[in-house]
Amino acid sequence: MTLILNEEQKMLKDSANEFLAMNSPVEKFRTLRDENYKPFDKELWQEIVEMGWTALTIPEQYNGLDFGYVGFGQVLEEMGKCLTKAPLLSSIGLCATALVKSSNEELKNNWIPELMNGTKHMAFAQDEKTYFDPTSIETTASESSNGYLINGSKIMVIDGGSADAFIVTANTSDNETALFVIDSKAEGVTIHTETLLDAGTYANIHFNQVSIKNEDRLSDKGKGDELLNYINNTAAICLSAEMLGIVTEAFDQTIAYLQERQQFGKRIGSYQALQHRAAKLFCEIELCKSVVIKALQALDKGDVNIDKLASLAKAKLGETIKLTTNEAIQMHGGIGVTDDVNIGFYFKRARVAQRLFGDYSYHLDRYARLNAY
Amino acid sequence: MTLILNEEQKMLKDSANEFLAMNSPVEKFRTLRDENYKPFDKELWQEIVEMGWTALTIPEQYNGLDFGYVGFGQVLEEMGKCLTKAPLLSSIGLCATALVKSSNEELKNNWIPELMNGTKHMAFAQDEKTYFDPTSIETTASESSNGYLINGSKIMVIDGGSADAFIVTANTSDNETALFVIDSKAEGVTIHTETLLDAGTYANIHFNQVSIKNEDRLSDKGKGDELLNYINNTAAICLSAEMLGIVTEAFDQTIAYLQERQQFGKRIGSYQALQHRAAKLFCEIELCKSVVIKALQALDKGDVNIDKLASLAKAKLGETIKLTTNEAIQMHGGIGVTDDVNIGFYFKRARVAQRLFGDYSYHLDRYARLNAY
Amino acid sequence: METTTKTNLEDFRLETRKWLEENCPASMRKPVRDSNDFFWGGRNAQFGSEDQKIWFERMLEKKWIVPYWDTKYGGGGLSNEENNILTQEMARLGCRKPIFSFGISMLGPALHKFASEEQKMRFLPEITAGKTWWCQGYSEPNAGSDLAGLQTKAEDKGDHYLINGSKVWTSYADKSDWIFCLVRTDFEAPKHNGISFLLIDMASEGVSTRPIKLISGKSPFCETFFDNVKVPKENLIGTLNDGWSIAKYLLTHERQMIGGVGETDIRQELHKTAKAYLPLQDGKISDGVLRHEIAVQEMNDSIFEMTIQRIMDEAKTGVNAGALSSFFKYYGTEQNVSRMELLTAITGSEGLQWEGDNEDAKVQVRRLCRSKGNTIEGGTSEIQLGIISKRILNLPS
Amino acid sequence: METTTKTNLEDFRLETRKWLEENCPASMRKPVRDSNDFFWGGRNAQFGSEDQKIWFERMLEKKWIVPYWDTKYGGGGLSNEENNILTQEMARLGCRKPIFSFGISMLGPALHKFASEEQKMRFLPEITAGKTWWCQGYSEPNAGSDLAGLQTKAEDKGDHYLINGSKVWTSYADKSDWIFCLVRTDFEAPKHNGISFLLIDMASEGVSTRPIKLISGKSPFCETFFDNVKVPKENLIGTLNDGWSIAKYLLTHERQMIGGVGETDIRQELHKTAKAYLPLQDGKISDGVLRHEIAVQEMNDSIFEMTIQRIMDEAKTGVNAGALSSFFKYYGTEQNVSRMELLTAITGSEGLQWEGDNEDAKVQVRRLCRSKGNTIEGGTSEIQLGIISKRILNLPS
Repeated sequence: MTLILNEEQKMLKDSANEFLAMNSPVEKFRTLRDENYKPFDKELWQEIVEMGWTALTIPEQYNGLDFGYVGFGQVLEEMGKCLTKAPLLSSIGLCATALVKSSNEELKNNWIPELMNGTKHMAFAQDEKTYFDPTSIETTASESSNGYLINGSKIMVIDGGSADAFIVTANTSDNETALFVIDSKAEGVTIHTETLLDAGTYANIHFNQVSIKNEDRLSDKGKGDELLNYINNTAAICLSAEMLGIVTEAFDQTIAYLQERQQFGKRIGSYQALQHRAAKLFCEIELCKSVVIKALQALDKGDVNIDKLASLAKAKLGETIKLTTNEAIQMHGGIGVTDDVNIGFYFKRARVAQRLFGDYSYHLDRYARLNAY
Repeated sequence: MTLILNEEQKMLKDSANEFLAMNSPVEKFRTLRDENYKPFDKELWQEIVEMGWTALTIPEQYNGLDFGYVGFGQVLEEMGKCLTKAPLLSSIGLCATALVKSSNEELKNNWIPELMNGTKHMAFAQDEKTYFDPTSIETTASESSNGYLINGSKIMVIDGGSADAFIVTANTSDNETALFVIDSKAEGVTIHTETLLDAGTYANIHFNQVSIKNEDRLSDKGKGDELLNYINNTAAICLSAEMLGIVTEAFDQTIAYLQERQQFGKRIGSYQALQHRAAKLFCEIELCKSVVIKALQALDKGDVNIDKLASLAKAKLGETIKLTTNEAIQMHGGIGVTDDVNIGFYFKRARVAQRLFGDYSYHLDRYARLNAY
Repeated sequence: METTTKTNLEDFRLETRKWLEENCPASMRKPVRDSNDFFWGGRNAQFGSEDQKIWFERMLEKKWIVPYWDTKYGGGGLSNEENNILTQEMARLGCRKPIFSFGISMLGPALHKFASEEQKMRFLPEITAGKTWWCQGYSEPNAGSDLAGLQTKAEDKGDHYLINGSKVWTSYADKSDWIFCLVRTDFEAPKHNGISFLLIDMASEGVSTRPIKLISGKSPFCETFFDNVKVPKENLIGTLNDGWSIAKYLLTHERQMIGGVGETDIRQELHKTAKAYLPLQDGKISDGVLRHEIAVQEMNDSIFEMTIQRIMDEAKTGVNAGALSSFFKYYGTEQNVSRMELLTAITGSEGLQWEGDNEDAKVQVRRLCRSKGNTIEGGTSEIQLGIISKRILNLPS
Repeated sequence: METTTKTNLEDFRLETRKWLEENCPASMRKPVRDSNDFFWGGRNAQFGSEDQKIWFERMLEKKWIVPYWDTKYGGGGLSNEENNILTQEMARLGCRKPIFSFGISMLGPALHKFASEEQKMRFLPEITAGKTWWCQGYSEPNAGSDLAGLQTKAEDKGDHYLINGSKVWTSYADKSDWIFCLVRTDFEAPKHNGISFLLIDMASEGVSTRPIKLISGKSPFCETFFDNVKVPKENLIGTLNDGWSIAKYLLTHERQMIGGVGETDIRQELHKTAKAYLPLQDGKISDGVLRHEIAVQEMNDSIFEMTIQRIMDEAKTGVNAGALSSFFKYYGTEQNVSRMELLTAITGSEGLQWEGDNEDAKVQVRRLCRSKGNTIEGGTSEIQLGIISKRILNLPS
């Protein structure tokens, strides 16, 4: 398999690029932020649905486009460039993926069409601690007469403030990881949203004796860990694709600045120390491009190495996005630390993306563990 | 206490510098190497004794100069600059230090005068594995009728090929670390020397049922670990001083080369990328200077933080010596990898010095452990 | 300067300690949380608390607002040794500075070295009395690192200069009474030779300011505009067209201020924070990558502190540490930045909270953002590395 | 080039596989340990073993010494697809190359692109027959990275050029039959415009060589001296004074060769070596710092491999990957160097043995030393970063 896009994937990428340049330039991100951190623009979301992006990863049997994650990743990369806000990653990349992968046909039939047509969106609730540790779960699901009682708290739930339902990880009475679909308006659910560094809103959710039915259990007996691992691989890879967009855009803006900005009578891009640093960034970004497409392809073909590739991608992107956004600000100089220009937005989004679904050190350690050292 | 040399220490440093420039320039190192890796020059060693360097750290009660480790470190730093070979670190820095610190008056009286006047030299035998791990000892000292029987193997013994005796770490029957003085000609001792990357000879020593007397035990009951730890702190700090000499000399030679070498019609020191790298090296070396003098002072005043300072010094010097010698070769370009110039000697000596008494990762980990994290 | 015997100094220490213990209010011995805890002085001086007022006034009466300046300027006239003792004793008790003033830390040294006696008598007593809030006007929009490329012009109009142009990164310009400024007085000369050092009353007609918002949020920085501002000629400090000498002198001071200081608490707390936030295994931080990075940060932080001490000690023996201010500025700010990054990684999701109830988290995340400016302001890291390579290492141009 | 259908290609694969299995001696399928395991050809060709001779002669008969060159030059005339299949099948069986030849890898491409048909017919068949051992003469003492600053001069003497000067880093010059050289033919022109590309018989009167010793010990490198050497004019390749175009073309080839390849075994073995040498805890390398560094190295090694594949794939679709050879050269050699450093750290005292019985250790330590040259030869890392910044990123001069 070659590590390049095919014609259809290229066309999708180009159309996403054009669409977002028109409908969601970075200034849109600034506007949403200045409107008291508005989570996302509902009109834009509906247009995204019409572009078909919510159907890309959905198999044909659920009326999706079955276009695959490589294509989906191209869209996310372009959204990363524009810092576009929309529940595409959370509702489709995470929750629809989880639904498709599960064997609960009722939940699938109930939810997949609504997620695809964008009338509802779902959020994935797994984090409980300040650091990422998906398998150590304190939220409990105790069996009741006709289902489960859920108790516990989740944090960092992307797009959780406006979601219609959550997929929630919990520990069952027989100490097994299980995933449940819980309506956001169910009794006992309290949602508190927080604005993070990237001007995004994330939900902290408390479940107090929330009663759900047996049919709302998404994961089969004994299969919870596997499903959760699959979702987190998908999440890490899709987010890496978005991060690649952030990296390339921050880099391109910086190169453009180096080409035009004058200091001491010369364009600053002519200073050798900056040239070498830019060239080193270029090399790291070339590596990022490769690992992202490789990992996206692995999702599409069900590669057995998916665990390693997901960690490679997220670790490498985590390392490079930090380096790139720091260099971008430093090379912009004083203006780079003002709110007047956009480069700081990339730095801020980068720091949150680094943390989500495991940071650099989490994935580097996981990569080593997967290689048994 | 100020972090600078006093007048006497400055004078000692200057005189060491002058003496070595005259009697032990780097070409001398090349000659020794080309003479089939000759360990050291006995005439030079006798001159060193006459300079008083073997008496610097010895208290007055043993007829030493009681000048302290700060002064001793200045001599080692100057020797590092010239890559001088002599058993000063092994016999005085390690073994005489161990003797002075012990309470075995007989061994002290027997050995300290001979080590000081240079007629004999001693070597310290502790390493057993490829990595540094001084407290995990497989060499055994089993009690016999009138003393101990020593069995086991030691490696990486500095100046061990020509030493008259060894201080050896071993595990006693009651599973305690103890240090013994063993004559190199004792029955059951076999010595095999190896030449390492730095053209230095190091001994692998095998002890087969070597019988020693009770009086040859250097460490008191229950005090072996403490004494060993003290010696290794001293060793790490003294070697850091020597490494500082290597670092500063390699750096100075590189700066001189940057100032004179022409490429593309300009002196290469005018290229900004090299300037910035040189400036960064300068900063790291400034840090090295501070930690070395601080750690040497701590030896002299019996500072309670000596463990931390020893690890700080060896870790920082280990990091910086690697960076500096690599940059030195790279900045010298093609000629830097030929045997015709001397800069490669510094790189080679650096790699061995990095390993001795614990490398960068050993001491960084130890520093973290000492800080309880 | 009079020499003081050791006995006298010991007496001075005891007296000082006693006086501070009796006169410094308890609340003025608590660590400063932010700039609001400082008294800034000036025409419209406002005290944040009664204790702050008491403390300032007692120190003023004692002439210890600037204890080491000459008494004729309202200083305390203390010798170096005495001043060191006062500093040590204040640190021992944790006493806050009675006032935070760029007049003392930055303009003062320049006036001492370059101003006429008349000018000193005019401006220094106002500083020691806390009556003037000074800000600095060096950088200009688009000038960036090329400070000497400044374009704000001062035209000679006989008895006054006419100023037009603008300055950026002027801290607290919106609250200041006066600004010390670099202006261009000769457009023909090579760029370093046409600059002069001018003092401008911010109340002058034609001066206006606009606050600058940073990625960390609100900031004390302003843009300051000069639109046909008249400045009396006697406000020129030093020689006409030789203002660059004063600028260089002051920049050396500024670098030392930005590089070295003020983060001691975080330095010591890094691994403690890590242990509080991250899971442990056998008493070790189980995240091996972060543990490694923390150890490197703490290693370099603590050795950098030793290095400041060593170089200060050397300076006392007469070794010229001037060019080393670039090393302090470069290394200190790079360490600040990496420390904030590490703290953010350690505190995970909590360390990313921009809005909400967690005040500590909000302060921390803004400090992360603000730290990005440290390696830019006061001469970028690149400028400092250039200075080190040319002035210390003598590498060719 | 004839097009081949898929069925034909599948047949070709099977035939090739069969032929290789039947004709490649078992000892020629073992990994190459060092340069002595290669056959180098040339006037004084010496085979290291009977199997080596058999293997070379069978491949020669099959015209597979250079399978993708035209048959009129003694090549195999294979299409790209067929050649890829042959390469794959040889790799599958682990077959060694029948000959190691700079004539094939470096001079050949230059002759194909720049030489006259007459010159091609004269030199290429000698290469495909393994009869000429070629070395290259680019660098000069003191020239270093400034390759175009070369001073070896070729004076026009009517029917021949008279060569005086010297070259350095000429690999195997002491064993080679011919050298391809850059010489200065115009001292007045700008430096890039006075260089020509000349082929010189090493047996010519006035040619001498001196081996160069490296920090890693003996090396194939020599200095080569030209003292009034006469070279017939027909040995000039391409246009007089336009040799720099050929040099640039060849350098791109060389960079790709140095950067990417040959270390696969070590790449995969790094963490295995670490587990063999270092203590483990719960199955993890307990030295957390080294474990971190190993993971970073392996992460970048494996992603760099993906990147080579991606860029090759892109090149096949017509994307010009020319300038990217600098990226390959830079990144690949930096990875080599850091990998050797890491291996040295992992193997501790054993990894430092210079003399003694441990052959593996001795090879490893010399490779550490030799790797230091990787980021210098074939254009330093600094030169590559400069090319990336100018040609790819379009940063100004």
